[in-house]
Amino acid sequence: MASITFDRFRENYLNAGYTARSWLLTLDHKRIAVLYMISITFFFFVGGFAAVLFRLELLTPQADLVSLDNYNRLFTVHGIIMIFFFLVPAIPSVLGNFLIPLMIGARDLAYPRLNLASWYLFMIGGFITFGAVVFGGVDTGWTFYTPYSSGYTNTAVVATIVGVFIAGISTILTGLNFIVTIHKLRAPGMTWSRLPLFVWSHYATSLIFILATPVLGVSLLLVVAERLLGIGIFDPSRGGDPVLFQHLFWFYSHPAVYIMVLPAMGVISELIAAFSRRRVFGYTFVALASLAIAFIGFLVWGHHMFVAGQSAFNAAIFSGLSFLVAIPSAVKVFNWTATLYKGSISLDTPMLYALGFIGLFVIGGLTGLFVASLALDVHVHDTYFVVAHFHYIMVGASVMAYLGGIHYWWPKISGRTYPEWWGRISAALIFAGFNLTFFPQFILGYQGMPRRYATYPEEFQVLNVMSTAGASIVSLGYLLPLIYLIWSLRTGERVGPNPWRVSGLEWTTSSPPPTENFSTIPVVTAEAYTDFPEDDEDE
Amino acid sequence: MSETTTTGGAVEVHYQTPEEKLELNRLGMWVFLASEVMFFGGLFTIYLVYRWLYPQVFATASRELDLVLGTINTAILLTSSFTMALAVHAIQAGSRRALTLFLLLTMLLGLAFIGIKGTEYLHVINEGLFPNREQLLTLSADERPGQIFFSLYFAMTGLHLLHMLLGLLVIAFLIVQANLFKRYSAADYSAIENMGLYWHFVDIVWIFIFPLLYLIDRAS
Amino acid sequence: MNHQPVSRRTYFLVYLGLLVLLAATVGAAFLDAGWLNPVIALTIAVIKAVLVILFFMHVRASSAIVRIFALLGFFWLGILIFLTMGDYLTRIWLPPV
Amino acid sequence: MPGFPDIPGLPQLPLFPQQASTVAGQVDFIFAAEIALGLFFTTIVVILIIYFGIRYRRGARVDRSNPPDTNLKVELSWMLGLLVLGMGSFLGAASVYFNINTPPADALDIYVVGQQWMWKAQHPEGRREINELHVPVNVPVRLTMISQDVIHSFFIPAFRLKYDVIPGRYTNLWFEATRPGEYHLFCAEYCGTNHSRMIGKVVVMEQSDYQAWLSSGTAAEVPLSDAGEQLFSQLGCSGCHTGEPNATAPDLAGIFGQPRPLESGENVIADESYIRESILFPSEKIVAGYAPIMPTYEGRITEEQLLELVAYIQSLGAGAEGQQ
Repeated sequence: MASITFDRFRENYLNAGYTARSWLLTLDHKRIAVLYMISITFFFFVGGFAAVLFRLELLTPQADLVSLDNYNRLFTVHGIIMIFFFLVPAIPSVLGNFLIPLMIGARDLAYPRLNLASWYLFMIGGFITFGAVVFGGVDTGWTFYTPYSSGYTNTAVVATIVGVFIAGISTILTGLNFIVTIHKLRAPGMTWSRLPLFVWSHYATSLIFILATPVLGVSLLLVVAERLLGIGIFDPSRGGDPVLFQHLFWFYSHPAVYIMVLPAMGVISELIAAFSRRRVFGYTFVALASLAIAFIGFLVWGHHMFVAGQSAFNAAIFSGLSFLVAIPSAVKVFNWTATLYKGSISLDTPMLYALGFIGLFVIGGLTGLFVASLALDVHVHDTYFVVAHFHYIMVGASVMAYLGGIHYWWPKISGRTYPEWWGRISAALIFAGFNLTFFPQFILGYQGMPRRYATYPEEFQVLNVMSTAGASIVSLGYLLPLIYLIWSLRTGERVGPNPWRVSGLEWTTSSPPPTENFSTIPVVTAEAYTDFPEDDEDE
Repeated sequence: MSETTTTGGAVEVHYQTPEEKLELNRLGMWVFLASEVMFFGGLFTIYLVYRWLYPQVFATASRELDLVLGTINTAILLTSSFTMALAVHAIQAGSRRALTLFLLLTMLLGLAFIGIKGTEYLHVINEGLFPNREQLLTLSADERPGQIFFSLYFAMTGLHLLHMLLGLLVIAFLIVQANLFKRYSAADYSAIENMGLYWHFVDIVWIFIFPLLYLIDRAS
Repeated sequence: MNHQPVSRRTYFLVYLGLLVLLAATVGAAFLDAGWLNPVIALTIAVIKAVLVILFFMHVRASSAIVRIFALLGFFWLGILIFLTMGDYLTRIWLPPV
Repeated sequence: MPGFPDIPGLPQLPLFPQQASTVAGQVDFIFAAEIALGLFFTTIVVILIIYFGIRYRRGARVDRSNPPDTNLKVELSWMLGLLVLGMGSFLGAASVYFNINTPPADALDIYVVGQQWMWKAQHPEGRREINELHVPVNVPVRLTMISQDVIHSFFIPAFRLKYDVIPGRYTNLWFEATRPGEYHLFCAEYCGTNHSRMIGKVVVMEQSDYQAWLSSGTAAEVPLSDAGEQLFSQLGCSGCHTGEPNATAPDLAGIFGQPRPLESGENVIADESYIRESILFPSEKIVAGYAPIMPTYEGRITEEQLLELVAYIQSLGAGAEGQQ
């Protein structure tokens, strides 16, 4: 990495203040992003710890490590914490928060106070839910299906939902902030057709935030009302239809999958362009594909309900629409692959994560077609096949992208380099361990093992043991970056504005950036990904 | 416009002109309202499903509601929207006095709405029409879905009421700001305008709740 | 930019219109029009909402992007209602299997 | 839909569980076809990534001039190709799904009630069983299922079939077993503490064995319709539904499966769901010409008893008068 003389005492967002107050009351989007990073890392390891425990339990067919009730609580903790408090906010609230103003040439988000309020809401919601699921114990699964959640379980459902609801408000406000920022605060010359693809995908994600989240909010509120007030909207004994809850739940929760994967796709577009040193092939199509995914993603929720008592006719419509959503996703994969053609490819850690992302996303996406196929889904629905499928998308793809992004922008965020060798090791460990964990689950699912089973027939044991073995590798892979990234804060080499020598406004300002981002607001004259500094490696 | 942040640095140079600030905040509010549409929209969807499944029971249950109170309340809310529009109009002309007057009127009308709503709730609850109440369970036992109607009645009007209460709090805050701290002017009235948008939105929700809950089958 | 996009007179006329429509919707509810009753009630409600949005909420005088977001929520609500009702309306088409 | 070849010894293949129903082969065929499709795309992408990654690695002296920026024809052609493949898979899977959802008219009826945490099955001839389901081979069987509490899901992997069992409403699942043997029965929808213990077995028997099994029950296991007839008089239904022309309640003979004109002017088919609903919520759908005087039986009757009443009313419709 090129090292240039660098004034280490230069004012930046990190050394602008050292007091707790300067962090907890900050309005700087970069500091808020760092606050988010710390919080979601905490939640990630809480959710991961639950997963390790129940994977250990699944080593044997009997329930010998934890009781059946505790097993049910563990997978609920894992699902709720990972989805609402890690995956949904991970990339938007950390990388999006940090980078969107930098990428469009703005000084901050449109509403800095609202941004800070979002973080506080997230933390309040997070700790209410954390307390409820960890100390109280909730056993509904993250799906809260009625009438089990509303009338049968006697666990801490209400507190959990209150926490999720508050976190939901936080994500709505984040989405609102991003939308207004992207519309109104672009630097002169930063037209829509010049926006980095990362920003496009966050715009699409924000639309889902504001349009889908409230529906989840209101349906969860009704579950609370049913438990507390006896308002019985989904109660079958009064003529209510519990399946209606599933409609409303999936109206949020299917698009929520795209909340998790769209920002990841944005990160990957940046990484592929940066490490191929060329403009993304088919920029317009990749950008519009984000919007198409966000839109079509709203039309497919019924594919979670093919055997739930929905009309067969409606199920067929949902199935057909689900196949359509594969098209923009595949367009992205093909365009990324085509970007490599005639590129100048270097396999640094972020690129390894990006290529790993493509591999896992292709498998996750293609098995998505399996579960969208009506008759096939009748068999694999609610089995480990589905578990494997969505982990390939949500963990395989989203977490790979998140880590890839963290590594790529680490010099920008911290002003220092990370240890490259360890980075590559962790990327390889995660990729290998992940496949060992989840690939056997495809087979397990097709053989008929239902999900959320604490005990299982003995013939499923071999595959379960493989899966648990993989989980231990993947855990190690996730622990490594936590350690060496923190370590690099002291030992990493200080870097200049553009250590990767790539294109993009965020690389024109110093690392770490000053509080006001740019000394003067930049004027954009070039298309995205066309402004690579001269490559001096071939000389 | 500039704001000082507690991180020590000066950040804000978002707005070149007051007009741009108004437009930015206006957009933010509309994005928020789009989100609110979906929030109430979930309830309206549930309503439509059950009305389709149980048309008879919904018609019977709807006749239990007090149409006179409902109509008066609708008129009050429409009037409050009118005064709220005038409040925004006033500050657009820079008149803080007229603004205060119209905001106070709006608050008064909002409180009247809540008062009437409260008596209506008391009436409905005393009739035993709150879900899970003994009367509703026994009186119309063979019309259990009637409980769903009243569940929806309380959920929809309750969430609406909650939005009104929140709105009233913010209006009170705005009145204090305008009079004690001399905030808002013809060039800087985003907060008032957005409050207006919110209030009109709450009005629109009621415009749909009213016929759906009170006017199902009054003819027979 | 004109800071007062709508005049007081217009506000008042819209307000009067809303009250007239309120009277109309209550009156129409007492006519026995069968399946037309809910249609009339909802049509009047939509007209009232549009009046409020266009005039009280100044959408008639607003920028394109504000108009788009004013429509967006309702459009998405349409998706939710359409595909959810699609289930309930077609459950009788095939035996509920 | 061509069937997936029925390879002997297939159960040993780790990927495919036993095939024991008529749809199992079809589902496996779709699965295999989509695996082929998936492998095709994965291979292309992986090979291209590796090839480009090596050929265009940084420092390699290769021709990098004029990299293509965007190409409308390329984009449109892969979008169109995907659309065609996607719609092909959709139609294939949908046709099997509609088959799964349309039980043949002559199917054998068996009733299933799910509750936390067991499966209860009732055969029309009277046998009742818990966590087991005995069915004859090569005969279409139609399950009418309902839950007494939360949502469950009746899942038989060897048949490649499952359907949710919902409180408050009947759902159906039909299959034709092709191979005698014992197969797993799982609850696939999370239902609380003992969800993973809500399992059992489906026993597919030769038809003669099945008949023998049916008649080997205890004396208490009377046919469902007889049990229903008993309930019919016990609960006082027969007081009004007398079957006489001027009775205060409609004659129930021969109504099963027939359209019934309602007060509201609509017609409704008197199927299992309608009969259940009419017992629990009698005033919602009144048959034209009758007053809403029937009391509700909600809370006074179990799901199993409801099924007995349904079976009884169904047995009344067996005669030719049902066809009028």
